[in-house]
Amino acid sequence: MSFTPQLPPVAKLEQKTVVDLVANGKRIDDRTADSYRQLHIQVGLIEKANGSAQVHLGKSKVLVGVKVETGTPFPDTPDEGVLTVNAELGPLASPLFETGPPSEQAIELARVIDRGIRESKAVDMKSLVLLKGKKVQVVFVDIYILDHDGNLIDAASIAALAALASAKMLKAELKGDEVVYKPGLHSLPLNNHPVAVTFAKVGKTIVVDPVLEEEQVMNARLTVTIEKNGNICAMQKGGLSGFTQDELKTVVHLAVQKAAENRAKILAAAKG
Amino acid sequence: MSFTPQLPPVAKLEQKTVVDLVANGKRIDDRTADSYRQLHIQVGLIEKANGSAQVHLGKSKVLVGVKVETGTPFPDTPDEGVLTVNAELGPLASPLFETGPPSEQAIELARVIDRGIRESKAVDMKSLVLLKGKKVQVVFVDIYILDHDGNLIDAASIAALAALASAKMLKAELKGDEVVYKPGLHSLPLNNHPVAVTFAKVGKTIVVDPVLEEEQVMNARLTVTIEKNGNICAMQKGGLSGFTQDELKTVVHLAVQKAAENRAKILAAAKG
Amino acid sequence: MSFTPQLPPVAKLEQKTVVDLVANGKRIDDRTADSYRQLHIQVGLIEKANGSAQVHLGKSKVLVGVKVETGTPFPDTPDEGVLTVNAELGPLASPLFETGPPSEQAIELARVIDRGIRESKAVDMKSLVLLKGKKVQVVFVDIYILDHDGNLIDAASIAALAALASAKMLKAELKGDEVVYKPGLHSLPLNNHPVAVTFAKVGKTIVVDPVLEEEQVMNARLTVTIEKNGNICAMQKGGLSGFTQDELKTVVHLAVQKAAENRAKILAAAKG
Amino acid sequence: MPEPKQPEKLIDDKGIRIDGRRLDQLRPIKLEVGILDKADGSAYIEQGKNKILVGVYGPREAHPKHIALPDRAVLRCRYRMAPFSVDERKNPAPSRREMELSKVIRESLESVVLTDLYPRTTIDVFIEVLQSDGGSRCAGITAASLALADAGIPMRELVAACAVGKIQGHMALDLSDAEDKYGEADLPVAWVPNANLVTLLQMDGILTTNEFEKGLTMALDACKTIHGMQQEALKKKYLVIKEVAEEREETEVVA
Amino acid sequence: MPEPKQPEKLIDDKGIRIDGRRLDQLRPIKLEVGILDKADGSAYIEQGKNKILVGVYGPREAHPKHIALPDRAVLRCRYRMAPFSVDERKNPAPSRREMELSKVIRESLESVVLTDLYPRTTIDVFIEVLQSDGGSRCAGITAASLALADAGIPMRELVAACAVGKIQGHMALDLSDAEDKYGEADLPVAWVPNANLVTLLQMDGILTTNEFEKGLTMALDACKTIHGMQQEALKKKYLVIKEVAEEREETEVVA
Amino acid sequence: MPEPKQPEKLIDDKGIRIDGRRLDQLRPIKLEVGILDKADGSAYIEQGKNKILVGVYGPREAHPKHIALPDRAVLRCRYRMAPFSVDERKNPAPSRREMELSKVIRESLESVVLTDLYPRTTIDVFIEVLQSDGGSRCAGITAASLALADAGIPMRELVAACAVGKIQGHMALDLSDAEDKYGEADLPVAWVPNANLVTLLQMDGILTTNEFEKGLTMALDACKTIHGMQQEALKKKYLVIKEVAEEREETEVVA
Repeated sequence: MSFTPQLPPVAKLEQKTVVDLVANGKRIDDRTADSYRQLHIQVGLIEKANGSAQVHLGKSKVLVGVKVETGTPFPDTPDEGVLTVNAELGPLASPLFETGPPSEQAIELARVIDRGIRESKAVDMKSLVLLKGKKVQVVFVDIYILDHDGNLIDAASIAALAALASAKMLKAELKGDEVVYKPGLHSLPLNNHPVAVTFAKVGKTIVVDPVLEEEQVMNARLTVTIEKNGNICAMQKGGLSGFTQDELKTVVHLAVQKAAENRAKILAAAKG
Repeated sequence: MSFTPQLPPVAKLEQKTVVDLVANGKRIDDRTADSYRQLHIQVGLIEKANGSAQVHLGKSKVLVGVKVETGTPFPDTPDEGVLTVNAELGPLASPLFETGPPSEQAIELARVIDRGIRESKAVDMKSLVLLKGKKVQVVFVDIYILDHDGNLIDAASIAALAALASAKMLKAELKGDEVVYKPGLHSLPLNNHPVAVTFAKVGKTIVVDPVLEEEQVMNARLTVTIEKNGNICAMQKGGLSGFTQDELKTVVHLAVQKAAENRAKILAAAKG
Repeated sequence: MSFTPQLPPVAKLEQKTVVDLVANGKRIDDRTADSYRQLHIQVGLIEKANGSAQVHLGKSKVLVGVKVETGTPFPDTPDEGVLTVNAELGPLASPLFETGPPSEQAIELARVIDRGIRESKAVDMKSLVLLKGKKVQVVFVDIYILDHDGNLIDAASIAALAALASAKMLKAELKGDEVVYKPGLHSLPLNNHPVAVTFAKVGKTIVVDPVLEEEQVMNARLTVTIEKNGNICAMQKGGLSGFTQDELKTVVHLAVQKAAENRAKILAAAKG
Repeated sequence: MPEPKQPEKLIDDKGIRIDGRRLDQLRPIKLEVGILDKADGSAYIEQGKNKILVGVYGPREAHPKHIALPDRAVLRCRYRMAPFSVDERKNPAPSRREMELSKVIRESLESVVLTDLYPRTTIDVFIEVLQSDGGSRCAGITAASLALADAGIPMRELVAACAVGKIQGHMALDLSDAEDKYGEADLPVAWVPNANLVTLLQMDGILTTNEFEKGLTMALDACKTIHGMQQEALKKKYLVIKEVAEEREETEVVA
Repeated sequence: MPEPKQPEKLIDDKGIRIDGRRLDQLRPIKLEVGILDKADGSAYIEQGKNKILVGVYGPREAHPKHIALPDRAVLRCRYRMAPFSVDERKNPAPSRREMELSKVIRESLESVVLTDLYPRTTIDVFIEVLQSDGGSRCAGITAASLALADAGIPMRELVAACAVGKIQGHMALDLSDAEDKYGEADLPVAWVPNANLVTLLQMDGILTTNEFEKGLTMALDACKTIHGMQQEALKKKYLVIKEVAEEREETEVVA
Repeated sequence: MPEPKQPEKLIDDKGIRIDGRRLDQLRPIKLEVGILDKADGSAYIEQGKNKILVGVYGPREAHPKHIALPDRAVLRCRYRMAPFSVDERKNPAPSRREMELSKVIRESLESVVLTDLYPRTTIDVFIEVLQSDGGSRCAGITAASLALADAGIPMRELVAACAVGKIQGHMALDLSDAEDKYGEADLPVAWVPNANLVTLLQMDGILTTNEFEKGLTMALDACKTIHGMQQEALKKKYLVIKEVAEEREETEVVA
């Protein structure tokens, strides 16, 4: 059951400061409304994963690992591989997070990232089939939040794409019943590059890439995921209030632009 | 672990009223001790289920859906299909119900309905085998409680039988490894028609089809499930006290009569 | 998440008594520091298990049942059977134990016993294979604590070895796809006899086989499991403090001696 | 049950969809208010083959207590699919999809409920999808608004919801199961008309920004229509009650 | 372990059952009281191959607190089968069957325990089936009564329990595993003799109403016998304690 | 990813191990302190291919309250492996191994933390194994000590930890993954140097008592070395902070 979350007590004065700043075209960390925090992407940190990327978005830190393993396809898609996105919002990353099974926030995060990858057909699922209906390759995208200072969706989206784009895998084949691996590393077959761009409505103003303090006072949140051709491939509104029709139009166009900027950085980092 | 339930606070005066009425051969809703509330049965509401029935028993409302799917038999019964009865006593139906995994009350309800169907051999389990020991048809009976005003067992039993008796299924066959369906709808193979009849002991008097207010003051509860030949196929006593030997004899004979009355209504409704 | 346990309130005076006694070379139940409580082993109590043993170690009581069933090997050990050790520290045995999924104490207990059996290669895992990579025999060792008066690890270790050493099983073979059993009972193939010996450090003194009162005041605990040739095959330190290097050396040598004494008793009991 | 087969075309040469609708046409909608006895408020919606029941309890004491908020009621929401509501039986254990939808549905309702009137309590919304046919989250929101109103919970206004999608390259209103499955995009929207706030917005599939804008307009127009139906349904319920009240002395009514 | 094979006949030409019993004969029963050290009360029963241990704790502070009742003790009951208690190893996770039996066993005991003497506390009954052989719920109730008495919990009287069943067309007392499995019906009964109340009654299989009546009488007769054994077992325990008390100064006794 | 193949030999003719180390040689160790923003204290360790992050929160109010202790802080510890930290993806659900290690790691730290200064609070240690390469529990303890110190939690001294093992018949320090897997024994040790207390000790495999004694000495020597590195790492962190403090006015620092 989902219920209204208990936000940590933030002093009214502090809340007012954040809102007033945004109302005056400023932000608590001196950015403009439409600019991201500093973005740092490092790939390949986890040698045991097929792909990995650590992303610092300001003080938010996310690590994503990609593993490719052999498994069984879903009965209704016998000629496709399997993609699984999982997120851990563990208590290491924030006093707001608790131990235990994935919270609704973790599930939402994972599903939004999943939708962006899946709907843009980023991973070439057909090429992951070893034996139709019986054996396919399963791509696990595991999102590990290390430090939560706001906008985890974009940090995770960026890290997931960087990890996928830099992933290397052995070519698997079936010999009789057994999976054998051929020598030589190949890239994971990637056809698209979805990038999530998240906005927060603070007071009446919309800012991109909200920092934690802004998330704690925002009225609503919107994530727009843009694929490489500039089309929308996923959206998710969050938060207790909403957006006007005009706001949505503006935001979608800004998302296209911001996604392109971040995509260039991601692909550059993934190439090393 | 099972523990003494916490009943909602019912005013002593109200409790006394219910008990006094019953002691004087009357009931809170003007019925006689041996009569049921108004029974309304509607089948086929859920087109996506093979069978379904919604039952109103007074203000109690239960919806049962029957689905037939392909699965694996149990290792110790390779030449039989599988029957699974599941009940959801969700928080929609009563302030007494909570979210979370099935309560002991939900489990008891499902198991009593299951026992009636299974022990009377109502569903022809042999006819559900596609390939002995490997592939069989699985009959899911899902009980959904919508409104709890007492005597959920009988309402669920009636709805389950109506859903089974009105269920239509495609004929499945194995072609090599794959299940194929032949055109044309058939009835689910049904050999028997078990009907549960539930009694409550209020004070020293026994009433059939207890309403919620009676359940909240009853000393004990007894369900007797009768199959089509008038034999008992399941029994379940509930509640904190018990019944005398003589009471049990009386009740069993009354159950035979009441089951026959309700069975006629169920089969009529199932035929549409 | 593991957290500092809440010990039941033991009167300071009582705690002091236990510590003072040990400091003076005495113990609350009149034993010497290096002696076990009375050990009673009974095998074969559970006819439905392949092997079973009930152990009384003073007032601590443990029942272990061994079952051999057919199952699937782990993918990375296709040519070995499976060994599974499970422990139940249920609320029957102590007011300190609760209902619910296994506590960290139960998991630690099971894993320490498992390690002793596994690392000493006690069960001949190769001989349990019916069809490489597909079907093997699975040995379940289920530890049931009945009464907790301290040193459950040793009581469980003794019971597990006695149950394994006295276990009888039918010879299984594959006929086509099916498992068939040949007539005649055989012993479970056992190559080694690991025995755990547990010490508690009370004040500055180390005692073997701590009773509950000693466990409640001990600084630290050490289990040393010794296999039949006098080598160590498992160790586990517990408790909030630790041991000096010299203490560890002393304790390990004492463990070799005590394990040999207990092993003789176990094997005698297992033979009946 | 075996799934229905993929239709050859989702739109025919005359621009008509497989169920006979035009691109901008809603499926038939039926709304009923106050149909449960025990719940404090309830509503039922049929939209296409969707059959959804919503029950509301509250404001009532928060349980467990630690979820209570000092300055407002906690809104709780559970979206749940009956095992028999879909072609292949759904496992009764809550799925990740159900958990996500419970959250976004709750967030679509939060801004209209006057929660600050009932601090330290909960208002519980249980959405039971008895049969699902595409757009169930939107239909659930439409019914949940009615159930909240039926429970007498003070609200700024009703929330209406409807999805729009893309099939065979065209934006189309209120996708059915088959259109959702074989179409190119789905865009569920919830709208609070007077505040002019979109309080639920999700999307999956591929849309150009133009298609998004067009689709959003179609969805909001449909929400307006649905909002009218919601008000009718509430009136009908209260008319019935009024009549009954004149016959009997109490205002209680059997749905 | 592979299951034993189905016997050719459950009753031979002389009316004798596979384990040598007549139709109205109980299996051998062994009762022991006070055999656990930590539990406040305990008892052990063997009935056929059933081996069941029951421990009782309480009255003690309710934990978690919210389950406490203001006017009586909460009775809690857990029926549990050891993984090795049955032919095929039982998964240690609680099964639906165990949950149902915990409930009906609790309900069979509720009316004899004077719970109103201990408001806000719990009385916990843990029934551990170490080996199961048909009729384990009844044997569990028989032992649980003794364990409650051993814990010094005030009770109106002891509850005795026994199942009756139908095999090869005849009503037979106290079915064993094979009889239960290959027979036609099973009817477990718990009885409070002085109050003359049947507090547990379940049935599965097919019985005519006449067979039910006959079976019920057989079961109650057996309960009477078992009730006598229970009283003997309690006396024996207290005799032992008395002797020990005369030898030592304390009344504590090692089982 | 497919697992690496078993090496032909773990030690070559010159006594050199597969990664080029001598038997008594540690893998390269890198320690960083204070690298997380939200945690009250944090540390990062690389030891061979182990990459482990530790965050500490507290002392803070105990939640849930009933775990609080009246006379000391409750130390809580969670050892967790990321799904991508091992060759074959680890299921995110907590494993029995993780639960056991959480316990023994907590017990290795309990005696150095001055918990009696903070009654009724918790001090939480979260150990996240991002990549695992043999000896991760010891590396986790080494880093956890630093993270506790970084959080400003008063401690008697730092705990250092290192495993020793047996490969091809020789005792060898600080086993890597392959050595652990194909070797004969593994003996993880945590040491509190000044108190001279071994606070973590586990063993699996086969060791003679002589081998155990030799191995223990090797492990404690290595712990001494690691203890030195820990103190260096702390100094470095505080030097950086000092410099920063001179530049800015606050002492806060971005890792």
